[in-house]
Order: sequence, then C-alpha cells, then structure tokens
Amino acid sequence: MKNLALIVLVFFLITVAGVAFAEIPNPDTYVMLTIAEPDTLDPHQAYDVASGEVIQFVYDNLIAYDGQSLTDFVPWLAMEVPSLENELIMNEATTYIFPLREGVKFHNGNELTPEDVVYSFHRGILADPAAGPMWMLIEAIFGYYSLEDFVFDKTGISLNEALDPESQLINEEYRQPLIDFYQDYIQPAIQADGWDIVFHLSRPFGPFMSILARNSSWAVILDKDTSVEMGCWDGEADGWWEHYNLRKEDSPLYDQAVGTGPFRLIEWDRVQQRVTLERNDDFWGEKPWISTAILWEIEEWGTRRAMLEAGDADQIHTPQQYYEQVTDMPGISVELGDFVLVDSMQFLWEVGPGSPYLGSGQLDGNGIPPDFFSDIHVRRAFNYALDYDTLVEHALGNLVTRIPSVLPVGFLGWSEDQPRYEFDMEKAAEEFQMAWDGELWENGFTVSLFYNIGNERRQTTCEMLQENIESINPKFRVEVIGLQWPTFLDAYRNEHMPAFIIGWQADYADPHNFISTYLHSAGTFSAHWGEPFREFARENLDHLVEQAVMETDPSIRESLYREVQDIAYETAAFGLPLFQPRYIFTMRDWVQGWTFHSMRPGEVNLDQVWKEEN
Amino acid sequence: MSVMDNYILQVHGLQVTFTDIERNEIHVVDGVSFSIKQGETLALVGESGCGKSVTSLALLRLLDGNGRIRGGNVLWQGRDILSLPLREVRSLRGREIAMVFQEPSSALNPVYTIGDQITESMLRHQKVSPAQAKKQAEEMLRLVGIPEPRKRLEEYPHALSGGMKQRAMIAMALSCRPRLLIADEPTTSLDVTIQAQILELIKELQKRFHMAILLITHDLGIVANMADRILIMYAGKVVEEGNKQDIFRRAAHPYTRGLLNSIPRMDQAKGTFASIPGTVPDPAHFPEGCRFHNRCGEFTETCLSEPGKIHLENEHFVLCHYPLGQKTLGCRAK
Amino acid sequence: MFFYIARRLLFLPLTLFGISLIIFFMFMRLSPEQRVALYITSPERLRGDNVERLIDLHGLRDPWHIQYGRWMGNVVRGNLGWSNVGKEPVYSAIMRRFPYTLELALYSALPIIWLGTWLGTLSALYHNRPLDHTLRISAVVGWSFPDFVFGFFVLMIFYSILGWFPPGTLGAEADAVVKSSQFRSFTGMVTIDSLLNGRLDVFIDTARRLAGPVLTLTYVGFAYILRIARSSMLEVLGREYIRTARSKGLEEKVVINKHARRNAMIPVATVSGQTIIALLGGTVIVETIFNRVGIGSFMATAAQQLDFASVIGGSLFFGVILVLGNLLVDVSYALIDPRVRLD
Amino acid sequence: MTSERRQLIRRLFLSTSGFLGFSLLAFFCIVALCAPWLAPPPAGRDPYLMPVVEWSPNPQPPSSEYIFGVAGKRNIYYGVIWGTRSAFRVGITVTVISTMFGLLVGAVGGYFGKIVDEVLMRITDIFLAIPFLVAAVVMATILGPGLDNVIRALIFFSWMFPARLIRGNILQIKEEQYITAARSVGVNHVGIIVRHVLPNSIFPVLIQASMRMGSLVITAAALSFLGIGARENYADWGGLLNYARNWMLGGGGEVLRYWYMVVFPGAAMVLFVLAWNLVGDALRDVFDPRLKV
Repeated sequence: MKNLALIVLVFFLITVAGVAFAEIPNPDTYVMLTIAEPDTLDPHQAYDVASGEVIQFVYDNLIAYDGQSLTDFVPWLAMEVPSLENELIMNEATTYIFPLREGVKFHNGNELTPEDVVYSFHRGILADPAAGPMWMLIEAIFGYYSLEDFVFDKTGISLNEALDPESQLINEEYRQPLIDFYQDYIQPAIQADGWDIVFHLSRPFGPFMSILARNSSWAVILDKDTSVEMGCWDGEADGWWEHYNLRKEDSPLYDQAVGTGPFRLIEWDRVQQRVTLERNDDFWGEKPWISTAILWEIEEWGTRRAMLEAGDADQIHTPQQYYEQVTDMPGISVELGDFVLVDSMQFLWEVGPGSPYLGSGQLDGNGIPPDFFSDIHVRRAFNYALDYDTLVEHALGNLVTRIPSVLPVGFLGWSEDQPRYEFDMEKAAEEFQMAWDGELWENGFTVSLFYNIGNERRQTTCEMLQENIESINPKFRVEVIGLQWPTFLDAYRNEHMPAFIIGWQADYADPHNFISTYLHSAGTFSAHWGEPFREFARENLDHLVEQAVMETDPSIRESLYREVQDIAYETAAFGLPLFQPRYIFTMRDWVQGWTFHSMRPGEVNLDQVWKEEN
Repeated sequence: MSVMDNYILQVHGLQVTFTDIERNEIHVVDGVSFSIKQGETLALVGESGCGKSVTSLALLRLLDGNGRIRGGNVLWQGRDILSLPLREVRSLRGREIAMVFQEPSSALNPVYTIGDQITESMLRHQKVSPAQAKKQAEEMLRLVGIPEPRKRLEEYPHALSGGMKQRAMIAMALSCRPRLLIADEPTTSLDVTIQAQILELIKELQKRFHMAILLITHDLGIVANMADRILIMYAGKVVEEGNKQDIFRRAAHPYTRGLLNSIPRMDQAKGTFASIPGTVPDPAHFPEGCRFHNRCGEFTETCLSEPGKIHLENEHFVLCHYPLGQKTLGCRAK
Repeated sequence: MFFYIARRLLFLPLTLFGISLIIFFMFMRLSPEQRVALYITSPERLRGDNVERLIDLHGLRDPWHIQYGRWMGNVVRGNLGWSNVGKEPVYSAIMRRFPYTLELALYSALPIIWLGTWLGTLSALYHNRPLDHTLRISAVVGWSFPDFVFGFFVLMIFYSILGWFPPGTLGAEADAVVKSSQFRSFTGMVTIDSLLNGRLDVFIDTARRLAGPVLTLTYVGFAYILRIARSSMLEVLGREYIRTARSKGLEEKVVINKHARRNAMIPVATVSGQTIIALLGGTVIVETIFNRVGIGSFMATAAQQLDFASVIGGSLFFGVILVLGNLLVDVSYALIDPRVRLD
Repeated sequence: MTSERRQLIRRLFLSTSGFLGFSLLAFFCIVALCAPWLAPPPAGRDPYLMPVVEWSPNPQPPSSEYIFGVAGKRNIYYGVIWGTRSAFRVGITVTVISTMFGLLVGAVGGYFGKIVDEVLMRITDIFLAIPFLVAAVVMATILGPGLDNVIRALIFFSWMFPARLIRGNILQIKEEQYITAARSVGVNHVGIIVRHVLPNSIFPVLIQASMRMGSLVITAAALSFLGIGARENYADWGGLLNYARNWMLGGGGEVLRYWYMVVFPGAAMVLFVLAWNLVGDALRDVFDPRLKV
C-alpha cells in the first residue's frame, strides 16, 4: 500500500513538473497536425496532398500564383512570366520561354543551372510512374496521356512488354529505337538556351501555365548532380527506361529531398509519422519567419483537437462535421476557404455487367434496369428532387458553396448565371411520370445511392435525396449504401454502382481539368458512365472540349466551355452537380500571417506564418 | 464424570456447525465428549461423514471456511483450548499436539522441500538454529525409516512414494516431540503392506516418545491392532465408547455391531460396510430421535425419541434405546 | 526438456507457413481492384488505364500460386516486401515499431499483474465479505469496459482537463534529443534509453505519454489476473497442506505468505505470461486513441488498407512472438512448479 | 443427482453476482423483445437502420422528444434500444456457432487422439498464433462492412478457445472408468462422445462461453470503432460509440459538452458485458469443482 502511494506521488510530481506554462510554446516552431503523411517525396511520383504539402516548401517551381489568384502568375525561379505580350510565348502559343533566375543555391550548396531544369522535366516525363501525375505534362507538351502511349505511337514498342520486372530490356533490338525516341521527341521539347528554358508544345495547350505553377510538385526543379549521385536517371539517352515506371519505394528520391525552396527537409520520420522542416537560411527569396515546421500525422480527430487546445499544436486539420466543436474554443481562431474540389453525384447511363446493386435488374419496383439513368427524365427528376437549400442550410451548416455545373467557383467558364435545376417536387414528379414511358411511375423502382464511408457530407446528401424521392411516390425506394474505399474502387472500375457521389480535386487551375474529366467520352469519370453516354459525348461534347483546350484566347475558351455546360445542363449529363465543400482551418490565435490559397496542397503557408500574441 | 489427573485431553459436549449456502446451520458434531490418557491410543471410529475428522480438527481449532465451534470445551492439561487466545493455541499446535493427515501427497506442500517443511515447525517452536534444525530433521527422517535422509531433505514431496511421504509427514509431526498425536486416517491412502509398516512405525514411536494418540479411522482392523480404547461415532454423536475388549466382545450399539460384522481380516484388502444397509445421512437432514433408526434392524417407535447415554460397564457407554445383548445394567446417565 | 523445446521449435516454421496461407487466402478473396486501392488513394489517380497499370506493376492479377510463390521466394531471400502503410520495408517497419509496443506492454503488464495479484489475494482472504464483493465487482466492471471508451475518459480527464498525460509517443523536443548523435540507443525503448543516457527530461516526456495508455490497459486488464489470483488463492487455501501448515502452529502470516501464496502464484504466473503476450498483440485500440507508435496500430491500419505485405509480415512476426512467448511461459512454468516436467 | 443440480441452480441465482447478472440479462432480453414497442421504427423501413430525425449533423442534448439526445442525425435512444438486439445477435451467434464448431474439433481431436488430434491441434495452434483483433480486422475488412460479416470474422477466429477447452476435458474424462465401461459394452464412438463425454465437459464450456460473450461484444464494438463494423447507421452500440468517438473530448471550451453521446450507448454496452461476466462468474463459482470451499 505504501509502495502504491509512493509510486503515485512520484508520478504525480514528474507529471506536474513536466507541464509547460509558457504563453506561446516554442515560438519558432510551427506544429501542424494533419491526417496523412506523404506518400512519397519524389516530386514525379507524388500525387497526393500530403506529399505536395512538403514538396512545395522544399522545392521551387518556375512560376507561382499571384496572391489568391488562379489565373495570374508571378515569377519564381523564372525571372519573368511568359506571355504573348512579352513575347516569351511564341509560335501560336506552342513555344514557352522561361528566363532562369541566377545565383540560386540548392540546400546542399550546389548552384541552380538551366541544365537542372531541363533534367528535372526530362526525368519526370521519362519516369511516368503508374497512377502518377506526369500525364499532365505529357498531355500538355505532347498530347498523349502516358509515356507508354507516346512511345508506342512513335516507335511501335510497348514499354510494358519490352521491359522485364527489373526494368531491363527483354530484347536488345528495342534499345536503339528507345534511345532515338528520347533524342527525337523528349530532348527537343524542353531545352536550355543559355539561361532560357524553352518548351515546345506539340499544339497550343491552354492550361500549360497552370500545370507549371508553384504547388505543382510534378514541375519542381531538382538538382541534377545530386539526383544522379543518389542513383536517379543519369541524363543519358541510353538506359532511360531503367527508371521508367518505378515502384515508388524504388525511387532514390522517395525519402530524400534537396531543393531550392524556403525549407530544407530535416527528416521524414515514418515511425512517428512526422515530417520536420527547417528554415533554409540561404533561401533566394523572402525567408520564412519560423525556423522549424513540423507536419505530423495524427489520425484521431479528438486527439488533434485536444492537442490544439493544450497548445501542443498550432494548427490542425478539421473535418467539416466537427465545425461546432471549434467555433467557440477559447484561444482558437477558425478560418474558412474553398479548395478547388467539387462533389457531384454521377449517374451511370449503363451499369456494367454483373453488378450486384441493381436489385431485380428490372423496372418492377424491386430494382432498376442497367440503363436506368440513360433516360433523360430520370436524370432530370433526380436533379429536381434534391432539396438543396435545406441540405446546405440545415444539414451542412452552410459549409459548402453551390456549383451549377462541375466547374469550381471562379474558374474560366464558371458563371453565377449558369442555368441549374432548382428544387421542385412537382417537376420532379412530372419527369418521373414521363420517364420510361410511364412504366417507371407505374411500377416504381428501388435504386441504391453510394458514397465512400467516412464522408458524412456525401452520406447526408444521399439521405436527403432518399427522403425527397421516396416522398414522391410510395413505390419509389432509395437505399443509401456506404462502401469502403477498396470496395468502392472495385465497384467503380467495374461500373457496378448506378449512382454515387465522389469528388474531384483540381490537378491544376484550369476548367479543362474538370470538363474533360466529367464530360469527355474518354474522361477520367465519364468514360465509365456506359456506352450510351460515351456515344452521346462523342456526338455532342467531345469536339467542344477538345477545341477549348487548344484555344489560347480566354474569351473564346470561356464561350466554348459555356456551350458545353449548357448542353450538359439540358440533358442533365453531368449527373447531379453538388457543391464545393468549404474547408475549416483551425489554428491558435497566436498564428499570424496565415493566408489561404485554393490550389495549395495542405493547409498552411509555412513560409509566411509566424507566432505572436494578438 | 470425574476429572482424573492422568487425562491429558478432555473434550466435553463439543458442538460444531457448518453453514450452507442458504445460511442454514448444520450440526455436524453434536455434543461429543471423550478424554485421552497419557500414552494411550484412543480410536475414533465411524463411517466417512460422521464427523470424526471435524471433531479432530475442532480440537486444535483448525476448522476452516464456515465451520464454527458452537459449544463445549476442550481441556488440554486443564486449559480450555476453545477459549485460549489464538496465539496460544498456535504455540500448542505442532509442539504439544501434532497431526498426521490421511493423504500425504496433498498434506505436504508441493513447492517446498521435505527438509524445509520439517524444520519449519522446529524453528517455530524450539530455539534452534537452521543448521541444527536440519540436523534434527535428518535424524527424524532416519527415525521414521527413510533411507538416505540427507538427500531426502532436499527433495520435493512429489519425488517420494506414498509411504515415504507419510513417513515424512510423521517425522514432521513428531519433530517437536508432541504429547498427543492426532492421526486422521493415516494409512487409508496407502497400500496394505505399507499400511502395516506405517502402523508399526507409529506404535514404535509412541512407545519411544510416550505420547498419546488419537487415531481416527473407519477401519476396525486397524483399531483392533492399535487402540486401547474406542469411540464409535455416528452422525455427529458418540454412540458407543469403551475399551477395546468391551467393544469388540460386547458391542452394544446396533451400529457398532454392524461395523464389527463387516470387519475384514488383516490379510484381506480394505473392507467395506456393506453389511449395514443405507448410507450415513446427510448432516443437513439427520433423522429425528436416534440418528441410526432408519438403518437399524431393531427399530421401534421408541427410537423416534432421543436415546439416553447408558453406562454398561467399566468405561463402556452406549447411546441406544435397545442396547444389544445386554441387560440394562447401569442407570441411564443423564 | 531439451526434446520438448526442440519439438516445439520444430513446429514454428509449420505454424508460420499455416499463418501465411490463411492470410494469403483471405486476401485472395479480394479482387485485384480492391487490392490496388492501396495505391489509388484518390479519384485523381483513376485516369485512363492507371488501375490496370498498377495491377500489372504489382502482379495482382497473376494466378494465386504465382503470387504466393513470388512472395515466398522473396521471403526465403529475406525480403518481406514493402509496407505501403509503414512507408518502408516490412521488416524494418515492424522492427522500428516493435520496441514501442513492447515498452507499452511491459509497463502495462507490471501494474496489471501486481494489482491483479495483490487485490486477488486480498479478495480471496476476505472471501465473501464486503471487501471481496467490492473488489470483484469493480474488477468485473473494469473488465466490461471497452478499452476505447475508457481510453477516451483517460484522455479527457488527464489531458484535456488536467493537462498531465499528453498523447503521442514522444514530444518534438524529446524526439530531437533521441535522434541526436549524442543519444545512444541501447534497447530501443525510450524510457530505458533515456535513463541510461542520463536524460531525465526525455524520460519524463515519454513517461507522461505512456501514463495514459498504461492506465487504460491496466484498468481494463487487471480484472483477469485478479480473477485468476482470487480463485487460485481460494483453491489453495482449501488445500490440505494449508491445514498441515496451520497444524504445525505456524503464524497465519507465514501460512498465507509462504505456503499459500507460492502455490497460488503458479497459475497466476502462467496467466501473467500470457497476459504479456496478449498485450503485445492487443494494444491496437490504445495505440490508436493515444496516437502512439506501435505495431498494433500499424497492423490495424495495414489491415484496413489491405496492405498485404504488412499484414502477412506482421502476422508472421506475431506468430513468432506468440510461439516463442508461449514456449517461454511453459518452460518457466516448469521452473516454478517442481511437479511439472516437460516432455 | 437431480436434487444436487437443483441446488446448484438455486445457488447460481442466489449468489450476488448471479442475481445481478441474471437480472441485467433479463432486462436486456425484455428490451430486445419489446424493441418494436419501445422504439417504433418507421413503416416499411428496415428497423435496424436508424432513421434520420434531424438534418443538422451537430449532436443535440437529451430533450423531451429525444430522451437520450441526437447523434449523427439519429435518435440515440432508438439506437440503444435496437442495438440491444444487435448485441444479442453478435454475442449469441458467434458464441453458439464457434462453440459448436470448437466442440466438434475438440471432441474429435480429444476423443480419437493420435494423428487426428495432432493435426487438429496444430491447426488450432496456427489460428491461435494470429492475434485475434488483427485477424478479425483483416477478415472484416475483406468481407466488407455489415454485422453479418463481423459475426463471420469473429467466428472464424474464435472457435479455437472452446476447441482447446473441450479437448482438454475430454482427455481427462477419457481416462475415467465409465468411458472404458461404455466402450467395452460396444457403444459406438459418436454415442460415447455424445452420451458420456460431452455432458461431463459441458459446464466448463458454458462458463467459458458466457465469459466470451461479453468480450465478443466488446471486440465487435472495437471493430466498429476501427471503422469496419456494422454498416453505418445500423443500430449497434459499437457504431454509436464509434460515432461518438470524435465528440468524446468535447467542444468549444467544454470537455463534457457531448457527454450523452458516450454515456447512453456506453452504459448499455458496459452493463450488457457486465451481465455476461457476472453470470460467467457465478456459473464458475458454482460449477468449478476446484472451487468447492
């Protein structure tokens, strides 16, 4: 008994002694609690927010966004932003010239040279890892969606088949064509002319500048010497394929980063799930205020909040549904902002074979036929049936911004006046009556709406739609089903879910990234909406989408995108566009200098914040 | 009953109860009285469940759990053990009164060596050093006929055979030269040949140390061999008491007769009480009146009333309405 | 004894093989698309034939024997594969996380065993009296508490209100000290290493962070030991050798502490060993709540994300721990109890 | 024998823990049976799916309308009531099936011995060497969300415990004479197992089963807590607690702001598990032959 008391006492003393009383703990260190650690630090493999969050502060791009703008740029590692006016964009917008800043040093002291820039882009394009981000540059510069397609088109060699699992050539006869491919196509496309970096595009590509702008990890500048030393591609034409499509763990840059950015990478501790950055005192631009930044993955929301409350963290990732928990927290300030992310409900005009989610598979009240949503009236009825205002005000606490189509607010082609379906139960009923020649109204249906588990916003939206639709006709049955991500992905790939909500986060700030994803017959999403849709898109939409991206005049592009959206509205081809969710940024009120940018990966501008009591 | 000076232990009206789950008190031992003279062997005989073991445990207040002594007194050289402070009872235990139990393999602590367990009681009661105690223990082991006693001291009980264990038990009990040894079925669990050896050993040591023995057993063969006087217990009461000759020749209680009829000869295996019909009644439901009446061949209506204690001859008493083969000689004791 | 140990060890590879088969075939129930979801973390990665490319890259559409053979071939060569959850090779992911779990398990085992034994003995000695009832009920209540509910209570009281026990494994500053070149790692367990290095500040930091999880595991865990200790003590107290000891005139204290306790502790010791082993595999929830590094939370995340290499690697690791741990328990059982012989 | 058994059962109900445990269980049984009257589900819907009662995602404290408050747009009271059925379903299904299967494996292994036993016990060992929670997490993730899948996962990884117990008991009983007797009379194997072996080892199994019942319900809830339990909005205490998880540490400056989200489902769960543990305790006190005091 005595022992127990003693132990408790000692523990108590140790504990109390350890409690810090400082007003602002660690004024030079910024602790940001996130929900994910980087996937990889190789900029050409990184395609997730957490990786981008680190990469953007360690590496630099050629240009950066001007303040909050999504369309204006400022020089960054480039001395000037190319434009038609300053004639750095030439040849009908197929040549872009970026004069490179001199005197910039990498974190290890190496000097930045034009060769580094060229190497960086070549390496990225040749690496093109599966499901990585490099398709953006490949599409922008060459007009292909992957290096594999590009190589196959030019040489007739399928890289997949030409390489063994160790990335060695299966047959020596492929060697020369592949060397030629590099020399003939990749090398000329990005070249250094003195201190000018010159890009040659195969055709004009509207979004090109957005793809290069700061925050795009795929377009950052590596140090060639350091990279080669670490074991990356050596810059020679012979053997480049040995570095093609590596698994992320096989990349030498997986957990190392030497850039020119405002912070240097001290450590990526994968056990503690913590990335530590330190101010780069030799940074060429404005130096950060804080000396150390810690990005720390803490999955548990309650723990994150408690650490913020205790002052052990300066800022935390806050899921939307917990807004109420942080609004009146003492010592805490909350900011709001819309990232470029849109949620929408997608309808499959034809569900793929073997779907377990169709019920009876017929229009008999206990299921739906596979092509249920190919009927325009069904799609329209669903659009009319969503009580949007109630959803936003009561269920989502006004933490979303309504979008009429799939374009985020402020994007080229977005407009307040874009026609949209307003909540109207009578019209919804009318459309349902017309659908399937009245058969639908007669027999009713049972349809399942899907969302990925963990997203309460999407869940609530499905539930409200369920409530509204079921109230139209007692024979209408709606089920709301949440799926785990792997199952969701499987069902998505096999085109099994008749209707589901998913979001799209902008890769770059251009309408093309959304319109082509949602409306082109080969779009990332829309290609999976079934043959009826693809047919419809090929006839009505594809040419407009393709024309718009090649156009350089913004006003022409805008009108083209308007036209596409109008067609999609008329036919309810988008599915059911929903909203841009509003993000909640919760931080201690001693955080100063925090600003929001909708294209920034991550939630904090580490290079500008500092800590000071108000 | 007169108090005679050479009685070392006198028990008067001992009452022991147990409490069952429903909190009923059950009288397991109901008014047992007897006494033991210096150096004599008193056998306490009865079927299992008659209360004889409980009686022996009650003498040293070793009842555990829910057993309670509800009355009577146990005089040890004039002092009532039942009212002594527990501290003093403890100093009696092992030193003046020692016990040997039925099952040597469970009565010895499996995780301590034989030596440890023997010296323990010497160290407790005598002013000896551990080394001396060990030497004495070795001596004791030799005395009880254990070969290689020095080696045995270091061994754990499970390494010894049953007979050896019981010898060790005896060595342990006698290590402080007690004046009374309570032996509770000391040979029941042993083979017949070993039984005889152990009994011989006990007899021999009794002579050597001049101690009295309270021998608890159900085996009348052993009784015939060992006892000076005999106490027959049935259902918590002493039903007959007398010296060996009286009991064996002139058993008065039908129960005693029954026991004697079932007596096996020494050269036979363990006997049974098959000749008495029925079983010992459950203590919770002892019959009214004479507790043996439901198994008794002589049963009459009278037996439904409590029988009185009848003095037959010398020290021969019986608790029965119809003592067998006797005219009622003495007056009814109160 | 030697034969016994050898025989048990001989079964180890067999057990591991069995485990790998069970896990493997569980994963084979999944479609390649479900398994590739590990690499496709957001819709943006769904472009074109990315899914197929990734499935090919990782060979997820190969027939099962090829996939198993490939995995087995790597294992034989000492390569357990890449852990996508740990973001490092499976082997080092496990080895770097294990000391934290071991540390937590050991520190929790101490109070669990100590409290459980002490209170269990007390409960037995006061059998059916108010103290016994109180202890038993409070233990059963503790045992009936889901650890995640109790863990949050602890976090609420000791962190949110009192500010004593912060979550996490190590604070940033202490972490920097531990990673500095002056700090020598002896055991991988920070509490011990910090003392060996004479860094009391690091010790305090990590001890404070350990306190919450330890408290939680102790409360929900000590009941089991208490129950065993109590019943074993009760059983022993009813044994004849206790009566023998009393008949020798020993003091009650000696009877209890010497004769009863040692016997009563034999089952408790066995169960304690099993408790430590169980703790090693059962800290998942506590590690999650308190945001602690450890093999439990690692495995849970890996399982949820269907990270095949991590799950199978971790399961094999647990298999080894379990088999060796149980062997150790059995051997020590034979050492405590002179009656037991291993053969 | 029968009077002895009757007495045992009397003791079972009269002991403190037995009385408490059985009363609690009776209470939960009543709640489960009366769920449709205690918390009427909306017509035509699956009663196990908690209906939306509020559109606001913010929890609402207990009020006269929703006496346990509202969490995740759902009536906590409704979830607690219908969750009782889920708890019984998980506990009883898993325990019964895994015990049956374990019984089979244990009985076959224990009775036949030799090679059969060796093989079965090695397989049992392999299953035992995978940490239970991790195994259940993997299995539940692979099978996908849903109470039935949780049940499957738990069965798949918990039959070993009764199997071992039974086997041990059978090995012990096998030595006893009446088995030899039965065998010598020529009763067949199955007959011996069913008629003689099982009845004698049934009490330890029952005790273990009732103890496991509680921990299984906790494990199922832990799976829910890790996000792989019952489907979302399924009336299940683990699910309610999982939802409460992100509110447990309070909001604003108040730590206890959302107490009701934890307290009601938490109390239901603790009491339910407690009931089984108490019953198990009482059973053991009464039937465990080693504890005859």
